[in-house]
Amino acid sequence: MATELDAGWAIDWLRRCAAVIAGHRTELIELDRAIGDGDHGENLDRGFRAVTAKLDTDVPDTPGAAFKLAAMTLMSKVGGAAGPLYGTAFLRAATAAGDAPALDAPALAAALAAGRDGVVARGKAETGDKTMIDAWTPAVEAAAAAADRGATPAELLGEAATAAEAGAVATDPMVARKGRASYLGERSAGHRDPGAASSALILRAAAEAAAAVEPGGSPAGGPSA
Amino acid sequence: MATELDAGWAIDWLRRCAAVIAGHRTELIELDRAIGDGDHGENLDRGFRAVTAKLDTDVPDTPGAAFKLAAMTLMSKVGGAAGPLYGTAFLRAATAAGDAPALDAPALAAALAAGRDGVVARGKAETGDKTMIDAWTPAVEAAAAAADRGATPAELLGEAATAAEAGAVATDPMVARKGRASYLGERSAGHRDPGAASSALILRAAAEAAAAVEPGGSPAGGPSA
Amino acid sequence: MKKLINDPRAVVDESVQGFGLAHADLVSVSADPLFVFRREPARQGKVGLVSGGGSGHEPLHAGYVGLGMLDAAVPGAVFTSPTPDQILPATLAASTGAGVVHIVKNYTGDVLNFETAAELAQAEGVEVRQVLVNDDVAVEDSLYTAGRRGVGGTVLIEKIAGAAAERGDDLDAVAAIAQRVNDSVRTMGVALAACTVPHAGVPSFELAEDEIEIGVGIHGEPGRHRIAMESADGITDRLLQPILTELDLAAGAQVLLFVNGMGGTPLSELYIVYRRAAQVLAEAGAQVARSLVGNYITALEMQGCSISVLRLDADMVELWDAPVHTPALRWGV
Amino acid sequence: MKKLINDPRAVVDESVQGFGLAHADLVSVSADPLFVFRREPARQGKVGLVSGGGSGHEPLHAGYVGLGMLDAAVPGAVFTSPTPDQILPATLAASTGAGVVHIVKNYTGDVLNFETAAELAQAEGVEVRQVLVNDDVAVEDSLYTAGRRGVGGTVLIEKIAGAAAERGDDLDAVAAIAQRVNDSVRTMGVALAACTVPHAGVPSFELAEDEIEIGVGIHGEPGRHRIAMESADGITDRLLQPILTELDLAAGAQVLLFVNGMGGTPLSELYIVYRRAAQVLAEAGAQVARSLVGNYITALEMQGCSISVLRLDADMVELWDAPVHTPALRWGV
Ligand SMILES: Nc1ncnc2c1ncn2[C@@H]1O[C@H](COP(=O)(O)OP(=O)(O)O)[C@@H](O)[C@H]1O
Ligand SMILES: Nc1ncnc2c1ncn2[C@@H]1O[C@H](COP(=O)(O)OP(=O)(O)O)[C@@H](O)[C@H]1O
Ligand SMILES: [Mg+2]
Ligand SMILES: [Mg+2]
Ligand SMILES: [Mg+2]
Ligand SMILES: [Mg+2]
Repeated sequence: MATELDAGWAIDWLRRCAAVIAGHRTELIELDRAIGDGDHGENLDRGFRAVTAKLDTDVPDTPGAAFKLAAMTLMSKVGGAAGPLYGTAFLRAATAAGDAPALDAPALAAALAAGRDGVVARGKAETGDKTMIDAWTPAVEAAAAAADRGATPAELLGEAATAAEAGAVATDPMVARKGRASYLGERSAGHRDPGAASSALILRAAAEAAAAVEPGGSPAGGPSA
Repeated sequence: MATELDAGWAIDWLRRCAAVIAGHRTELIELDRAIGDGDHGENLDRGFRAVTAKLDTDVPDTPGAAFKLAAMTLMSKVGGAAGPLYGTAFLRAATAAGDAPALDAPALAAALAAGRDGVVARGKAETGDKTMIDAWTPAVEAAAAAADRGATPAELLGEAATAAEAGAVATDPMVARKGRASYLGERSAGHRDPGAASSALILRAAAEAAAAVEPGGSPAGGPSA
Repeated sequence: MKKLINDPRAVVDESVQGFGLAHADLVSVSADPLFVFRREPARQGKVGLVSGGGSGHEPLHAGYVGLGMLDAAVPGAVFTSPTPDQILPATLAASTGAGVVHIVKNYTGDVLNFETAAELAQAEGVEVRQVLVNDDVAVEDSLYTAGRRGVGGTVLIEKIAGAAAERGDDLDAVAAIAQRVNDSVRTMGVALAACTVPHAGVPSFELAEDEIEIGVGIHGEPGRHRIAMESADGITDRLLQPILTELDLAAGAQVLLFVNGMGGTPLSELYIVYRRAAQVLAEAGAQVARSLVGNYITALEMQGCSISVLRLDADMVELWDAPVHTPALRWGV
Repeated sequence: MKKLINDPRAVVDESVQGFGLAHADLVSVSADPLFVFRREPARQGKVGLVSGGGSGHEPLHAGYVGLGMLDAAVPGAVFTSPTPDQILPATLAASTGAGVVHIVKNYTGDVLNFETAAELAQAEGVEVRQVLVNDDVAVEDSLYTAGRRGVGGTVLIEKIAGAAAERGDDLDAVAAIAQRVNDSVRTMGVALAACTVPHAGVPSFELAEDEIEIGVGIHGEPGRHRIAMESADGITDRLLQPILTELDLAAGAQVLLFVNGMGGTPLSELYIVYRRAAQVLAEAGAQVARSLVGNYITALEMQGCSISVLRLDADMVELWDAPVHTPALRWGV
C-alpha cells in the first residue's frame, strides 16, 4: 500500500465522483424531492461532469491543484447550496494540501478537516442540523484517529467513508435546522439528508481511488469518466 | 282525455321540464363534454330553474303566455347557443298560440312547427346537421300526422316525443355541421347531440303533462318543482 | 377537481366582483345584469367598443376594458355566451352617440345572443356593427362547419380597434379596421392537458400522458386531431405551418407574433415556443416587428398555448403602439 | 410529464433566448455566463439593482429588468441558485460607479452564491450591498430554521427599490428602502397541486384530490402543513391571518394587496381570492391603497397562490406609482 497519494489519485477520485454521482443522480433527486426541491442530484451531476470535462484538457500535477480545479468548477457549475459548500470544501482542502506533490495520512486528515471547517464557516451548520456536516464531521474524526494510529492513506479514507456513511444514515431521524429542509420543521424527520448522502458517496470514491493505487503511487486504473 | 290543453297544462309542462332537465343535468353535460364544451346541462338547468322561479310569482293564463314567459326567461338566463334557440322556439310557439285559452291538436301541431321554424330561422341548421333540429323535425312531422288523423293532444304529444327520441338517437352516427361539435369534424360521429337529447326530454315532458290532464282540463298533479 | 373557488355556481359573479375591487380605478361593475364598463366614461362622440363571451378566458374580455381598448365587456357563465339582457345595457353604457361595435367571437351562442342584443339596441336608437372574429385555422371554414372560431386574434382586434375608436375614427372606420385585423390574423392552438369547468367537475377531455391535442379551441372543446407528444420545436412548427400557408406572407412582411398561454402553462415554456416561432418566421423572410407573450386569452387552467401571426400594415402598427390602459394590457400611459 | 420544452437540460437557456428575442427593445442577454441586462445602459451615477435566483419563477427576475426596476437579472438552473461566475458579470454590467444592490431571496444557495459574487465584485472595486428578502410567514424565523424564505414580497421590493434608484437615491438609501419594504411585507402561500421540475420528471410532492398544502414556498418544496381542501374564502382567511398577526396594522393603515398566482391557477380564481382578502382587510380597518393580481412570482405550473400585504408609507406609494417599463410590469411610460 502506498503511504502517500499523489495527483493521479486525486484525478482518479474526481473521475470516480463523477461516475458515482451520475449513478446516484436519481436517488439524490429523490432524497431532495422529499425534503427539499429535488435538484441536488441534477446539480452535482452537472458539476462533476464539468469537472471531468475540465480534467480532459487540464491535468493538475498536485493533489492541491486537483482540489482547486474541482473547487472552481463546482463553484461555477453547481449553484444552489451545494455548489458553494462543496466548492469551499475543496478550496480549503486545496489550501491545506498546498504544493505538496503527494499527501500522507496526516496531511489527508488535515485536508479533510480543512474542507469540513470551510463548510461550517460558509453554512454555519452544527452537528445534528441534518446537513452534509453530519457526514463530514464523523469522517474527519475517523480520519484523525486513523492518522494518529499510523494507518495508511487508503485505510484512513476507508474509515472516513464508513464514518460518513454512518453519519448520513444517522440524519434520517433528525429534524433539519439548516437549508431548505428546515422549512419543513418536524416533517423533515424520517428522510435522509441529500447532502449527507452525496458526501458519503464522494468520500467512498476517495477511498476506492486510494485502494486502487499501486504501491508505486499511481492508480491501478479506475473508471475514466 | 281532454281535447284541448290549457294554461294549467303549459305550466305543468314547464315545471316538468325543470324536473327532468335537473334529473338529466349530468347526462347532458356529459354529452356536451364529448363533442362540445360541457355546459348544456348546466345552462338548461339554470334556465328552467329560473322559469319555475318565475312561475312561482307570475301565473300565465293562456298557453301562449306560458310559452312567452319561458321564452323570455330562457333567452335571458341560458346563454350559449341553446338559450337563443330554445328562446326563439318558445317565442314562435307563443305567437302561434296567440291568446287562445286552450290549444287543440291542430293548434298544438302548428305551435310545434312554428317553434321548429324559429330554431331553423335563427340557427340555419338543416336536417342531418346533428343539432336539435334532428329531434324537432321528426316531432313536428309526427304531430302533423297525428293532428290530421284526429288524435287527442295527449296522443299527438306522445307521438311527437317518441319521434323526437328516435330523432335524437339518430344523431349518434351523424357528423356535425353546425354548432360547436362541427369543429370536431369526423370525430363528432359516434356521440349523441346534446341539444337533440334535451329536446326529446322537453317534448316527453309535454306529453306527460298532457297525459296527466284530467278530462276537465287541468293537470292531475305533476311534480311541482 | 381542486379550485380556488367557493360555490361552483358563483365563480363568475365572485371573480368579477374581485376584479372590480382590484381595478376600481379603471372599471365599474354592474352586478345584475352582469357587465363591466369603463369607470371614466369615454368622451362624447367616441365610437363604443363592446365585447363579451363565456367566462374562463381571463383576462379576456373584462381585463381589456379601459382607455384605448373596450368600453364594456360582458362575461357569460363559464364557456357560455352571455345573454341579451346583459349585452344590451353594456351596449347602452358604451354608447356616446357615435354607434357601437360588437366584437364577437364566431361561436353560434355568441353570435345569436349578440345579434339579439344588437336588434334591441338598434330599437333604442343605438347603431351597432357586429364584427365576427374567426382567426382559428384549425377549423375549416366551409359549409360543413359553424365556420372558423374566434381565438387569439380577438386580443389583437380589441387593442387595435380600441385605439382607432380612441383616435376618433367613426363607426364604419372602427368596424373596418377590426375586420381588416381579423382578415390578417391567423391562430392555431395546442393542448397538453384539458381544463375542468367548475360546474362540470371533470376535465373537458382526456389526454393520455403521451398525447396532445392539436388545433384545440379555448373552451375545453377537443381539437382537430390528437397526436403523440412532441418537442416544443416540433409542436411550434406544426402550429405555424397552417398559419403561414394561409397568410402567404410576402418577403419582408412585417408581422406581430403572439404566443398565448392557455392558463396552466408556465411563461418560461411560452418563451421556448416564441424562440422557435421567431426562428421559423425569420426563415420564412418575415420580420417580427411586434410581439406579445403571455396569458391573454385562456381556457381556465388548460395546459398549452396558441400562436397567432398578424400581418401588419403601417396603420395597425400605429394603433398597436397607441396608449392603452386596462387591467391586463397597459403601455404609453 | 408533458411540457412545451425540448431538452430538459436546455429549458433555461432556450427560454431566456426566447425572452431576449421577444423583448429585444428592452433587454440584452449574455448567453454564457447567462444573465439578462438592460439594453439601454442606466445613466451614470445611478445605483445598480441586480437580482437573481433559480429559474422557474417567471416572470421573476428577468421580466423585471428595465427602466425603474432591475438593471440585471441572473437566472440559475430551475429552482437552483445561479453561480458567482454569472452574478459577477451581471453586477459589473449594472454598475455605473454608484454601487450595486443585490436583492437576494433568503435561501442558503442564493445567499452563498451572491455573497461570493459580492466579494469578487468588491475586489474589482464595485461596492455591493446585499438585501435579503424574507417575507414568508409560513416559516418560523428562529435558530431552528434557515430563516424565513423570500417569496412574493420580492416583486414589491424590486419595484420600489428600482424606482428609488431611478430617482437618484444613493447606495445606502436604495438598500434602506429595499430593507424597509422587506420589513413591511408579509406573505403566505398555498398549493393545490405541485409542479414538476423538468429534469426530475415527477411532481415535487404528491397531494391527494382532497388535500392542499398550506405555507408552501415557490420551489416545489412542501409547505408547513397539509389540510383538507377548503373553499377559496376559507383558504384566504388561513393565509391572511398569520400575515395580519405579524403586520399588526394600525386602524386606517394603507396597504398594498398582492394576490399572486403560482403559475397554473386561472386569473379568475385569483380574483376570487382577492375579493375575500379585500373584505377581510376592510374588516380589519386597513385601507387597500394599491393592488397587484396575477402571475408575478411563480413555481412553474404549480396550482395555488400567495397573498402578500405590504404596509405602505407615503414614500413607498410614490415609488410604487413611479414609471416602470419592463417586460412584465409596465406603467407610466
Ligand atoms: N447551511 C448549511 N450548511 C451545510 N450544509 C447545508 C446547508 N444548507 C444546505 N446544506 C446541504 O445542502 C444540501 C442541499 O443541496 P442542494 O439541493 O444542491 O441545494 P438547494 O437547497 O439550494 O437546492 C442539503 O441536503 C444539505 O446537506
Ligand atoms: N346552428 C344551430 N342550429 C340548431 N341547433 C344548434 C345550432 N348550433 C348548436 N345547436 C344546438 O345547441 C346545442 C348546444 O347547446 P349549448 O351547449 O347550450 O351551447 P354552446 O354550444 O354555446 O355551449 C347543440 O347540441 C345543438 O343541438
Ligand atoms: Mg435542492
Ligand atoms: Mg355547450
Ligand atoms: Mg357553451
Ligand atoms: Mg435548489
